[in-house]
Amino acid sequence: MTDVLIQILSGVSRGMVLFIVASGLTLIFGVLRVANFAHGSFYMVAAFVTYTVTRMAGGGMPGFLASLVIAPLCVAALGAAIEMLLLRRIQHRDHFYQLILTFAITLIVADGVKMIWGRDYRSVPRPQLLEGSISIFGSPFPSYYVLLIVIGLVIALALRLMLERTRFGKTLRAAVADGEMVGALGVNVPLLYTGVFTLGAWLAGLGGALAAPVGSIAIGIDNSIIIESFAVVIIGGVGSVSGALVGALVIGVLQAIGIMVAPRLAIAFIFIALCAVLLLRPQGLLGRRA
Amino acid sequence: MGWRREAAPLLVLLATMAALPFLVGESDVYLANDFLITALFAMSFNLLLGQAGMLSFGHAAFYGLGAYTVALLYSKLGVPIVPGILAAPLVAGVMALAIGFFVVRLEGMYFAMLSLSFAQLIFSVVSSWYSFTGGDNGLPVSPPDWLLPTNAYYYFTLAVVSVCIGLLFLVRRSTFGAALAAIRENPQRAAYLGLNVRVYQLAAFVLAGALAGVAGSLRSPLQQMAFPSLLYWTQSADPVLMTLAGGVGAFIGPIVGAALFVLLTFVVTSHTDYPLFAFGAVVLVLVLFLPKGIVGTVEGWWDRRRAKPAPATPPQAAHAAAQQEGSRP
Amino acid sequence: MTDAVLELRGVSKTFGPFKAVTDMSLSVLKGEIHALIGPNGAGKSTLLNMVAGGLPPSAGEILFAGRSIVGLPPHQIVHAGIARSFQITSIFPKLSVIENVRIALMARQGRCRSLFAPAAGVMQDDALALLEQVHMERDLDRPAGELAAGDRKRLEFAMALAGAPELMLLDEPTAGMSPEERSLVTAIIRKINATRGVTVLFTEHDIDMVFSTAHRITVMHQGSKLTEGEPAAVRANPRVRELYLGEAAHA
Amino acid sequence: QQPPIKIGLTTDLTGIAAAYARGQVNGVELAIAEINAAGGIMGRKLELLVRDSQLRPELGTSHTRDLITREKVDFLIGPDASSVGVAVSAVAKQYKKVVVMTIPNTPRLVGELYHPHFFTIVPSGTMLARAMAEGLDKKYKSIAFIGGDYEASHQAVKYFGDWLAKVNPEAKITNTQWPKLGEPDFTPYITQLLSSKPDLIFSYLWGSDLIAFIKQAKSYGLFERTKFATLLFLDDLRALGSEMPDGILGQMYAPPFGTKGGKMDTFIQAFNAKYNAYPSDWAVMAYDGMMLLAQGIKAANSVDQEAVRTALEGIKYEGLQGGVTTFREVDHQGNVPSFLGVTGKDDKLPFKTLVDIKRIEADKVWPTPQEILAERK
Amino acid sequence: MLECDRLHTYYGAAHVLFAVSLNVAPGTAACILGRNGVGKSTTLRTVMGLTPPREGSILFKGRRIDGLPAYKVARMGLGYVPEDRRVFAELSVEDNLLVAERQAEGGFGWTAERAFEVFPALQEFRTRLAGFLSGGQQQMLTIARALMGNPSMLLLDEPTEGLSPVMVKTLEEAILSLKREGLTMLVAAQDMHFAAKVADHLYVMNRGAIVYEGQRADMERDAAVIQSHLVV
Ligand SMILES: Nc1ncnc2c1ncn2[C@@H]1O[C@H](COP(=O)(O)OP(=O)(O)OP(=O)(O)O)[C@@H](O)[C@H]1O
Ligand SMILES: Nc1ncnc2c1ncn2[C@@H]1O[C@H](COP(=O)(O)OP(=O)(O)OP(=O)(O)O)[C@@H](O)[C@H]1O
Ligand SMILES: [Mg+2]
Ligand SMILES: [Mg+2]
Repeated sequence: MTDVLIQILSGVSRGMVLFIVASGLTLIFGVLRVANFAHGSFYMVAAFVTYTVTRMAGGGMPGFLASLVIAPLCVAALGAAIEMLLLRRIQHRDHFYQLILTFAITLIVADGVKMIWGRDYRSVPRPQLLEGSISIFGSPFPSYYVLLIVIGLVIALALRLMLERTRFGKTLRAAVADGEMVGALGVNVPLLYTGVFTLGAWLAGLGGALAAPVGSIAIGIDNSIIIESFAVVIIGGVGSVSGALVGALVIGVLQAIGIMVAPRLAIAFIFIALCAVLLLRPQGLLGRRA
Repeated sequence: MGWRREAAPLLVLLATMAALPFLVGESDVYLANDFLITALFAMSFNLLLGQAGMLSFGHAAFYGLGAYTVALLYSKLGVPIVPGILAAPLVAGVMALAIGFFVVRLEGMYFAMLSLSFAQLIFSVVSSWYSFTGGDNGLPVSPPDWLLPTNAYYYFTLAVVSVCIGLLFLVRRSTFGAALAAIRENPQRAAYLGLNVRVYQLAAFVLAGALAGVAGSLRSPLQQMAFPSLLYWTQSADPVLMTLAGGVGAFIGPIVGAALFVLLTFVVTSHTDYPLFAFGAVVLVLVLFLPKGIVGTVEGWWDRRRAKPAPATPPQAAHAAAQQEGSRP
Repeated sequence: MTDAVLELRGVSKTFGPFKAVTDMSLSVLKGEIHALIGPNGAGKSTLLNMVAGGLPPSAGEILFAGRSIVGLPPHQIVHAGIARSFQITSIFPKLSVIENVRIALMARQGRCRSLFAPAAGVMQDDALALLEQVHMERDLDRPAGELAAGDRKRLEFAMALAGAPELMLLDEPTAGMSPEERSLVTAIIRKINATRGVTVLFTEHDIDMVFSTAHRITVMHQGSKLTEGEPAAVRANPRVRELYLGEAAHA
Repeated sequence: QQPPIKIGLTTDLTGIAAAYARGQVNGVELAIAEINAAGGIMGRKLELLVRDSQLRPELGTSHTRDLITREKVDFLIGPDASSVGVAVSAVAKQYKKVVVMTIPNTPRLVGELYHPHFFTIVPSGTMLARAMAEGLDKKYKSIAFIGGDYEASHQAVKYFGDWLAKVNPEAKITNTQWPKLGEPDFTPYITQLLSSKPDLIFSYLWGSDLIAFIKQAKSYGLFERTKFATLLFLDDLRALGSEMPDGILGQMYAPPFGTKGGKMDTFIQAFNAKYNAYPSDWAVMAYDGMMLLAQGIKAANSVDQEAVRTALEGIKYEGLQGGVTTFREVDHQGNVPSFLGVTGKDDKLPFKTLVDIKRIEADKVWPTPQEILAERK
Repeated sequence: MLECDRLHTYYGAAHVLFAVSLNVAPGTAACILGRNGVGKSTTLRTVMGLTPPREGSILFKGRRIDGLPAYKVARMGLGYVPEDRRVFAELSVEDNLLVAERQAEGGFGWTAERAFEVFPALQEFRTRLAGFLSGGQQQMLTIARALMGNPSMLLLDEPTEGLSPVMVKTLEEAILSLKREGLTMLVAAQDMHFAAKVADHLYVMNRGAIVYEGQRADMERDAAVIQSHLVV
């Protein structure tokens, strides 16, 4: 029984990283309607920056905290630059073009990372304090995962409040539907878009920085995270932060439980979930019907 | 747009491709063969995107199924390549019918994601069913001796691809094609004009799937292997990129896109240490500076050059302006 | 009751707790021009939309030529002989004006099913004739999306005319048009009704147009029928004057 | 001036196996530099042409064909991923070009896809899996397995199990886990593995997957609770640095530290001088592959494919790893060893290495010619 | 308040406005009449900065605004009611107003509550998604929304389209009362009667140019001329 509980909890912690990354994507995708393939690249770059920062600051707590601040900021700056210099120029064209533009960016970033950090894969140590585990009904559960769960929940709450309750959030939603009209009401729409894109990138960066000490940092992690993030966004309902949370947890937990029940399906798991959700509830679990 | 204008470049291209083996070396013919297959793949995709407005992100599934149909028939039943290539569109088409039945219920990005998911499911089956498909290292195919020489297989491909593209040409200009265009523009309106939108979309999906199957079936004898990576999602991204880079709106857009991509991939992976960077940079420039894709932009430029100067100010406007001047307070 | 082409019996539509249409019954007689008027939000568009198959009614029956059409998808309803136009114009923005009309004609006649028959020139003459009728022959090759609002509206009307429907549902067909175009559309409605016997059910806020064109008028208010009858009688109805025309009852 | 002898190398410099490809290219380059410095072969210099197949078999085919037909390369040296290896081998077969493989090791290459111009100096998947079973202490009875969900790893567990039944019949594989390649989160698998309380876990994870697994398993105390045996590349040791737990049983292809003294030390120094890095297994095998090919050309005294093929078939090559490399007739598998050891600190290196290294010779574990022939049916 | 001088506007290569000049004095309402497609909407869009003119100048409160992005124009106190409604369909009525809320220089103290007073129908549906409103309700919402920006001048593009006669009357009164409060207005319309009720100054457009200009007082006298521009 505790096995199952631990299994679920580890699913939740994995889901949280996914959620943090996907929440950024759901903002960008849902709010700006940009299918941002480069989101995975943001994640990857943040992981590599984390590697550099922790190496320079030493493996301990200061290095970890510094990377948690610096890596997402670097990526946010990268995101802002991409939005202002590139995406903005094709804003008025068909959304397909944003898709290939961001796809091109993923390629450029992938090799850019190679140029800066080389082809080797890397590892970032966890700070001593978070290295161990706590005990849950006698079974060990890594304390780092507890931290992940807490941060994920905080982000979820903050984002939700921002979108649903604030005027900023509402303006954002209006701007998606009709940017020109919102502009005619006195809102600086380009700035708004840049802001959202930057925030989305920052979230991807935060996810990357948080994930770095748990996994390995390698070329190609952009690829796997982007598909999973899109899946989370769609499963949860495009544009819905709570949906992204639910989607990420569903994927995390079902995967954790799923491999106990049907291990052979693990490789296709996420797509089975996607098919099921899209067929039964096309607008996503918490999405609004168009 | 007149049909001559669309057909002319096709015929020029066909003539060039037919003459190619006399002009260039074996390796280039091989590359051209690669291009022909890729072009058909992209063209079949553009029946969905360009004509019907359906952004499928799982088109590689049908491409890969075509490739595996040939390989499986060959290695399991000993069926030679040519009948295999005839069977491929049937297998891919039937699969497209089954998947299409579900996916055409959705629109836009949801449609894209569902087609992606189905494709990935097929991919996982193909790549992990070792005993049947050979798993991730692929399934070998040996073309018969008469198809083994590079030129022989090249002409074979050219013939098949020409027929398929001819078919697509007819479909695009058909009444069916016109209905797809209307559905792309405004599906709701199309339904209220009496079109059964889902059925038309499904038909397009099946046709595109079958033709992608043909492209795939030509691929495995060329590589002498069918690989699961032919069904992977990154492979599905290829026709999207090619089509958009070449020009969605133009019939030969995907062909141009395919030529560019095949060549570019080859060049960057031969000559640079950072091929993705070079490739991405080229795509980036294309997107930023050629808003309608290569073909669309060239056409626009051509039209503007040939257009007569637009009629200037309408007569009474000039007069009105003058009157304005006088009456200003 | 016998010669009603369209008959609604106790039709209702609720959106959540909100009742948009309540227990509406309506008969549109064969060959008549029937106007549906009422204040904004009375439920007129919702009603037309239910007839056209866009919204399932929450309750009630809708009969067309004696046959229930509830639950049929829009395209089947079209083939049964009902054409519609939209209040907020709905056209194919990137297709040219003439292609818009041609596709309407081809779809209506079921001529879109051939994979290989070339579309070029199909029903070109009929399309031209329709566009001439609405005086748009000068705009044939312009992308429809570039038209000014009023011109789009006329195009929309031409598309509804395409394929000789038996019943036309027109949702504010002349809104946003200049007086001149307005009278043009009105004249066409009268003409097809007179010469081809097309039945028309339309909504409109231009009262002059309504009272001069309609044979019969149904007035809706808050989802149900306020009154129904000949134009003169409706015009004289004090409730209509108060609630819809905004004329003080005593004036 | 004689025209150079051209060597074609198609490898995956892009994609998840890029680090290995880099090591491979460096190894070949170093060998060629040394050969050329010594005056080349038959008075001709060697020239290397590298192409990036991006882990895409179809690109591997195109490039290899292009190298043969346009660039007119004389010989091919092996690619990186097995799937590309399969594709390259097929082209070599069609054009009857000698190819020496230095990384791909799917058993299909020596089995059903074998052709006479193919040579390999990589221990095949079969050999590695059997060597692992061979080298394990008999005290491990209950064994759990984890490996990426792809062909090589499924084959590995099969060959491992078969061999185990021979050498340690009491041992059983009690639990198998198949995370997908590139899985970022292994915790569900870790808890699963632990819940079956095995004596030993045999892992066929590698590269970034292995690193992620080890880091995540550490917080669950997996390495204290059970013995862990895994396929291990030098790149993994380097990436993990001091994070690598001690006492893990590692199986390696051709670790530079696995062979003491002799040519290996010179090689390590030369490599370090040229690339400012410690060589990986891949660099060792690539260097050996190139040197061996050169010796074959020299012996044939010609670049004729058949002559060189014959020369290679009879070659006796003294490589970096000590011993004499030869190819056997049935499948042109080189008699290369593999290594098994326990992770621990080496004072001379900035990362952990293997201590107590056991060298397992090929002839102990390679499939018999009968087995090979049976597979080709 | 607003001075447009010889504006030329293009959609891509299509030349749509030809030397359009017009003036609106503070506190007055000007009306642009014209058939379909003559360029009324384009004129308003040009003023608003949505389709910037290629030639000509626009002064608002004495400051150049041509070439400014729309949001800056709006912040200077210009409100815009577009022709095809463009409500934010997925936001509630209330939120539509909230998004537009803005204190601008020289505003008139509009709040959601006051807007609801003018359009009681909206009050009833304040939590409904705007996309579900009837056509006429949406039209009211766009006007209310423009007022929320507290503009000192309002551009109205066919504000009566789709409104029932009773609503048209309400709207006329609302416009007159706004004018009394000092709000300046430029209205595009089809309908002579409506124009006659609200406008102090009248412009008639044809084929992209202003072809007639007159005061309210002149209207009756020039009825025939005006009429001649409104038919082909
Ligand atoms: N999907 C929906 N959800 C909720 N309410 C709706 C929906 N559709 C329409 N309504 C409401 O139903 C009522 C009737 O709307 P309808 O569009 O039929 O009015 P109408 O009579 O056509 O008005 P108008 O003359 O302004 O076009 C309105 O109050 C509208 O807000
Ligand atoms: N996006 C566009 N691209 C090209 N031409 C356009 C575009 N929008 C409008 N036009 C053209 O500009 C001219 C003026 O259009 P505008 O919308 O200003 O007319 P309008 O007077 O408002 O007409 P209506 O009364 O029908 O709304 C028309 O001929 C129209 O076809
Ligand atoms: Mg309505
Ligand atoms: Mg207008």
